[in-house]
Amino acid sequence: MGLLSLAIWMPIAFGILLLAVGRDSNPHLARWIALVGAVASFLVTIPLITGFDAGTAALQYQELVPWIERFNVNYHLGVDGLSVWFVPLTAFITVIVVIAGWQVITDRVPLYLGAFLVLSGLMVGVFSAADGLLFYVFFEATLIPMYIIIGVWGGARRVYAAFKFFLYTLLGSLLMLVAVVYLYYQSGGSFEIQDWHKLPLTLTAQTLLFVAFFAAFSVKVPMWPVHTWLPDAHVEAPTGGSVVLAAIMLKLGAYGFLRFSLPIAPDAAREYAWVIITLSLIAVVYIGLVALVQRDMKKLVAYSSIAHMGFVTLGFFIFNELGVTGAIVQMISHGFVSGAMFLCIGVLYDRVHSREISAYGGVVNTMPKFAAFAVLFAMANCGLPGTAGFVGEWMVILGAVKHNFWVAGLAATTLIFGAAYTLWMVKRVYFGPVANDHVKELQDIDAREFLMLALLAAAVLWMGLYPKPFTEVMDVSVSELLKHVAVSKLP
Amino acid sequence: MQNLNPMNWLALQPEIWLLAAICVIAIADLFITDPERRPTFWLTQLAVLVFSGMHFAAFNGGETTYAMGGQVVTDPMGHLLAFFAGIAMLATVAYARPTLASRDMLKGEFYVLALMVLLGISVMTSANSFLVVYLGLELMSLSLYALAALRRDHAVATEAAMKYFVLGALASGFLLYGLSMMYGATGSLEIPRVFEQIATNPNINREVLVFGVVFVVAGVAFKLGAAPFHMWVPDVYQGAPTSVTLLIGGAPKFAAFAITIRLLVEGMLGLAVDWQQMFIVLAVASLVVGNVVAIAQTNLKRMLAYSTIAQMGFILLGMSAGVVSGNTLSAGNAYSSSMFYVVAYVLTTLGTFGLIMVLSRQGFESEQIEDLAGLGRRSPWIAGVMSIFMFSLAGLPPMVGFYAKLAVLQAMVSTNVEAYVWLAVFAVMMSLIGAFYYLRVVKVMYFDEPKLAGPVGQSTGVNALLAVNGLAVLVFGLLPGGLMAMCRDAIVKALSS
Amino acid sequence: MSLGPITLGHYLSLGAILFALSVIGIFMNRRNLIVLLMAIELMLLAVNLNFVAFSHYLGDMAGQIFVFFILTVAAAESAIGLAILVVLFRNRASINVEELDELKG
Amino acid sequence: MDIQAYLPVILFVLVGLAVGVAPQVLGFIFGPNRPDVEKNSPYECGFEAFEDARMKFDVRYYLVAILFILFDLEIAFLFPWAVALHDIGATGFWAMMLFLGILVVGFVYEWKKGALDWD
Amino acid sequence: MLDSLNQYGTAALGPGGWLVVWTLLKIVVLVLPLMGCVAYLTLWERKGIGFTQIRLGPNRVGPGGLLQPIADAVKLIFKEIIRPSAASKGLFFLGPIMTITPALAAWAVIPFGPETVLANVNAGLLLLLAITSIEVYGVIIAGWASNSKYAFLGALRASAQMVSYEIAMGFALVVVVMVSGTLNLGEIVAAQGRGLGVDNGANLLSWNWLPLLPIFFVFFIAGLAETNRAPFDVVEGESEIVAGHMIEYSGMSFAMFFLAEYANMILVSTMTVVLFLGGWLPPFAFLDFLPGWFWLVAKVFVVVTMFLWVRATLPRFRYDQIMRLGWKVFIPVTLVWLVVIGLWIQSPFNIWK
Repeated sequence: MGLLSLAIWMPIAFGILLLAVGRDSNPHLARWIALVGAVASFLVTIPLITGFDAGTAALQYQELVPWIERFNVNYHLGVDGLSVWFVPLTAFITVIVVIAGWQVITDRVPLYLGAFLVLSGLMVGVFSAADGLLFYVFFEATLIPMYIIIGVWGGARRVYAAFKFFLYTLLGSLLMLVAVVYLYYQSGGSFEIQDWHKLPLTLTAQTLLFVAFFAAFSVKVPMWPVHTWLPDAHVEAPTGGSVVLAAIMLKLGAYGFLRFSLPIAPDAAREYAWVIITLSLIAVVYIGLVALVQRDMKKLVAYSSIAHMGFVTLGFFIFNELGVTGAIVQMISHGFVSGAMFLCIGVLYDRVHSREISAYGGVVNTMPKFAAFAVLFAMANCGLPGTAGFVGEWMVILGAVKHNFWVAGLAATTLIFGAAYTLWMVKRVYFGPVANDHVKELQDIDAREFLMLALLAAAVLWMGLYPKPFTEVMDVSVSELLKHVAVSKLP
Repeated sequence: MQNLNPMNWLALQPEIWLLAAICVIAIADLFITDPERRPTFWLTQLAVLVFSGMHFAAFNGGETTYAMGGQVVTDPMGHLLAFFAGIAMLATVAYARPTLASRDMLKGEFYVLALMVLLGISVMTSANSFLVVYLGLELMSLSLYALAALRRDHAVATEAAMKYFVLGALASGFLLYGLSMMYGATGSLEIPRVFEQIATNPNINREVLVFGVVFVVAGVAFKLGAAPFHMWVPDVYQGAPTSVTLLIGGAPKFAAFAITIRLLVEGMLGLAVDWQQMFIVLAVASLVVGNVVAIAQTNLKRMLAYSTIAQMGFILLGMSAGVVSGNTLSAGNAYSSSMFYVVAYVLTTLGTFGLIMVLSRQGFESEQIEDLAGLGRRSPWIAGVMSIFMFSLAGLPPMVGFYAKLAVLQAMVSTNVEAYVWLAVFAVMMSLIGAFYYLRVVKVMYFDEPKLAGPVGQSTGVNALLAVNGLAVLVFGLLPGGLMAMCRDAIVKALSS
Repeated sequence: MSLGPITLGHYLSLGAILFALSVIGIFMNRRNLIVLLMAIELMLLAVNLNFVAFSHYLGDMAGQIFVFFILTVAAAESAIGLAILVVLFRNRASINVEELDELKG
Repeated sequence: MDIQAYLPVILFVLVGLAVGVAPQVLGFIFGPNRPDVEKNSPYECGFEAFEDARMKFDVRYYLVAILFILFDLEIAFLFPWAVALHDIGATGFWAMMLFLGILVVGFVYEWKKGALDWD
Repeated sequence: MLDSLNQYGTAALGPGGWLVVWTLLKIVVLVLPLMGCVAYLTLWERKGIGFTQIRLGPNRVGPGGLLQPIADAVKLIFKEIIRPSAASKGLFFLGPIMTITPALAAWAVIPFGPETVLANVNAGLLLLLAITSIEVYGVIIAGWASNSKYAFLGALRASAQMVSYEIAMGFALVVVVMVSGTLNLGEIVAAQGRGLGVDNGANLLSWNWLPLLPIFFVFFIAGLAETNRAPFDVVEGESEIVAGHMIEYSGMSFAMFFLAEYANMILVSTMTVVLFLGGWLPPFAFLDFLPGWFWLVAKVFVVVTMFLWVRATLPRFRYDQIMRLGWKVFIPVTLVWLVVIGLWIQSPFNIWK
């Protein structure tokens, strides 16, 4: 069993183990099993990075086993520069989530943790699938645990949010299914994504395929105007759910663009890049403005996620190395930062049971350690140099300048809006005098919370100060991709 | 008289065994005093098990033989379908027993009639003549009518039985009328000869043929429960005792598929252009009606009935992609996708209705969707299994239902006809609507607070069966290759002979 | 007045008319379930007429054998139909089609 | 088949009908006709007839009817077989024995179930 | 003479028309004596039962009561036909018609000699069975139309009884067909004129009654039940339901039922004779100087007298006894004998080749 298989199946196996042996009456056992599983799964992914050959754009750590011979479907795994970082990122976030839910979740603990572990494995599967159908299977399967997570441990409108999340994303991916089948047929019976890349297609076919993939991935990213499920899902999901959703699940969509839309339908992608760019800019600017007026912290961060992901799609569709690399870096950094933001909100919520900004004020007085972390993450969120958030945004803006000055200009407003809504929130929540009795009685973070925030903080700072390990592995793959996209595939 | 000679009794071994078993069990049951009818139950299971084993062995043999003077054909497809039907019956009977016991329905008749249903199915799967198709169909249908009315003191159940009977008889009438036209036009009741006539006889009266095929399709659609011939499905599924609903919704689907293949494909492939169009209309109607109406249901069984209609739409879509623009190469592909769909559907349906039975108790049917509230808390295992079924029906990977949908979509897209591709898009959109109501069940189980207290479940045996059933849905989802290959193999051999 | 010989077409027309009548009887009948059962029988008889006519016309016995089996099955069918009817009547004290309305949705 | 051979049958039916109708008509013509309420009321032990005479009746009559239909059809199958018995040989004979065997199973079943009991 | 008549008729009416008229004539020639027989059968019954009970029976009208049937007929014609107000009028009068018509029409296929039959059809036996089966409708219609409780109950009982025994009768007929290999009544009789008994001059040993003895009894008793004769006459059992389905009938309408019952008795007797007792064949070879019709009539007379004898001897059965006899005795017996005969035919000892 290869490393990738291990990375996929280990968390799933632990998850199933949890579901099977876990008892609601003995949550502690479940927690420890989950922690062991998550950490072990994370450790398994580390060799992927250390052993990665950055000099080639080919898939590495490949595993190929026939799966459904009737349709020539293979269990084909492999990662390249575009995807390799997401595997450890996913495993890492899972560890954080397990720790985050340690004391907070008291109801049906085995199910909760089991769902997260399974989800983690499935998401790793999405990033490492080299077979179109395998990709689809993992892509779709992630919906199930997330649906359960939002619906069971969510807030007041969790049912609505869970359904909306599920059906929105399913809508897109079903169209993608037809596209996948169509490609299978066009390629003469192959589900290999690599084969599809080489497949010549007419512009009509490319356009339709592009639309289908766009439907699937834009909902997942999410892009304006199909983003409306995200605020609902984030607000209603439990902290862990929000973290995974923002940190990893949104990336599935963005990753899909890289893996499918661009290389399979390059002509259509170039043809309709303006649409994506426009939508991305709307996301950046308009959603940025929307975020400004939010009174709910989680909603605010949710909208900020949409804006940041708009940056990612923007980066993809300006077709230069800086843009694409920046976008991928942005994806990774956003994984850390948004996850951390949600965790911070979670910490507060656990104590006060409110996410309203107005319910807080002067938290720094009662929770100094926590406030320090929170401010750090907020800085990262608005892209302050030296934090993870800066690297990606800066690269994308640079790339955009090469593409078109006005696009770059509009994109750059994100720095302003981001700073505005994030810092304003920070000011109102953390600084100033103690607002009320709740805040007065707040206890600072304990060792567990400290641990997880510290881990994230380390990651954020590492990525901000020394982004080279992240960028260098993807360089070759990105340039290979761009070369591929630049060549017309029309027959 | 020359036709009487090649009887070839050996080819019909499983059916003869089953018939003998029915006779023995029917009589033996009269002398059994055990109020729980344990010997009858075990004898029934033994009979079905041996029957399935024989068919499976014959399937592996892979030979096509004719028996009863050409009235009967035994080919891998027939064996495989009969084998699946046998397995389905095995599960059905096992699921049903505890429920029957608590509803005063634990009579030997249930088992005997169930076996007769299986015999009817088996006859249909190996029919090579209109006559045998009809006889098998009626043997199955009549037994099912009787079963539906098994709960004699229950007004709703008898009403359902009556509706089932009337519409079922109507369907048989349609089918027969169509068959009479086919007979008149081709001059033969034997399916291969009909095929030959349609293919080779230039003087054949095509109006009569098409007229007949319309009725045949209508009859088959009735039996499948496709819209707009679906009226009986919701009422019967809801009204009949759940154990009987399971019998109606499970194994007979194999038979419906079998006669579709035997009549329309093996017999009337030459008219494929005509009946495929009808199938498309039926499929679209079924998808719309089934999915849309299912949303409004509060009764779980009724909802599943509408969902069945929608699922039938998919099966019909697969069938309709067989012969496009004169190209029969994709036929095997299309029909095997439908067959796989049927297998996946039945596997899942067995579980869902079995589960409803597990949840029900004396005097409490657990038929409303609300009755599942909080199941995730009361009985995590059962809720998990139910979720697997629901996601499978919704067509989500990695459950087997996904691969079924995939196979059908693949068959449609590979026709390389634009209309079929759009049809595929339409179908997946409809399955999105479908996902909504399946999700609602999961929602009720996990998100809602329990209304009823205490853990649920019946005997450990049935719970274990349920677990196996759920695992099967999952395992065939993770590793669908073998099953798909089997279906493909069977269909290809059936078409080539 | 000469009507000419009775041809296959006449038989088929009669069959079609009977068939149509029975379908109408099943769908339009709102009063009596017995009539429903009779309509079903009529439908099978229409089919039988077709088969016999074709069989005679084609000079092939198979059609008539089919009719034999249809008759048998029809008998079994009406037996079951009557049995269900009796059970239904015991539960509802009515065989009015319109009153069969407990199952809806 | 000689359809003309059946002509006497049809004529005989007509004659039979005439024989049925004519005497009744004669009876109407020659007989007196002096109805009154008492005379025309249903005969019922001297009491006023209460409730409709077309009442519910024992379900066993249905049972007999159903059993009759089924058995009668089995007989219908037996007739052609019996006519051809000398020609179809052992195969034909044993096939029918199989059929009868199944019939007997049904018969034994209903016997044991009490469908043939009348008290 | 007949030939010249034929020629004249054909010339006058055309071949088709004459055929109809000629057939009608034959029918009338058959029906009139039959009616006479029916009428005098009633007398013979009353006389016969009288003798059994050591009394005289009717002896006032005419010499020895010989004109009694005529008197009865005249009386019935002048009786009022009551039309009960609760009855369904049309059906009420259809009932008797439906009873008498099949009782007469069935005679069309009865052979009186080797070629002496109105309709020499191949499916004669089947036709006979079909026509006589219609009779039960008359009973049902009469019972239903009367709208009287006795009539209704009587009709139910009668129909249940008739259909029950029809099965036994059907099986019995199947056995006869098995040995004869034909459904043509004339050929069935002819088939009884072959075999070991005939070869040795004892024709009656070759008749069907001997090898089919149990079937013969079943058929005869089923015949009693089919005609609702004693001891199977609970349908009209006067001690319980007065006269069953006939209770509301009077005058000529009632006479129709009566007529039908006796016509049926003769019919069943004739069937018994045709199927089991060699029809027109003489019992011994040395007696074949007497004409066939004589033997037929003589045998029918004997069988009919047995009907009367049974009535005079046996008490009425209870209804449950009747049903038990029909379902639990006759059907098994016939089934077993059917198998036995079948095996016999398969065996080397087959005597019906």
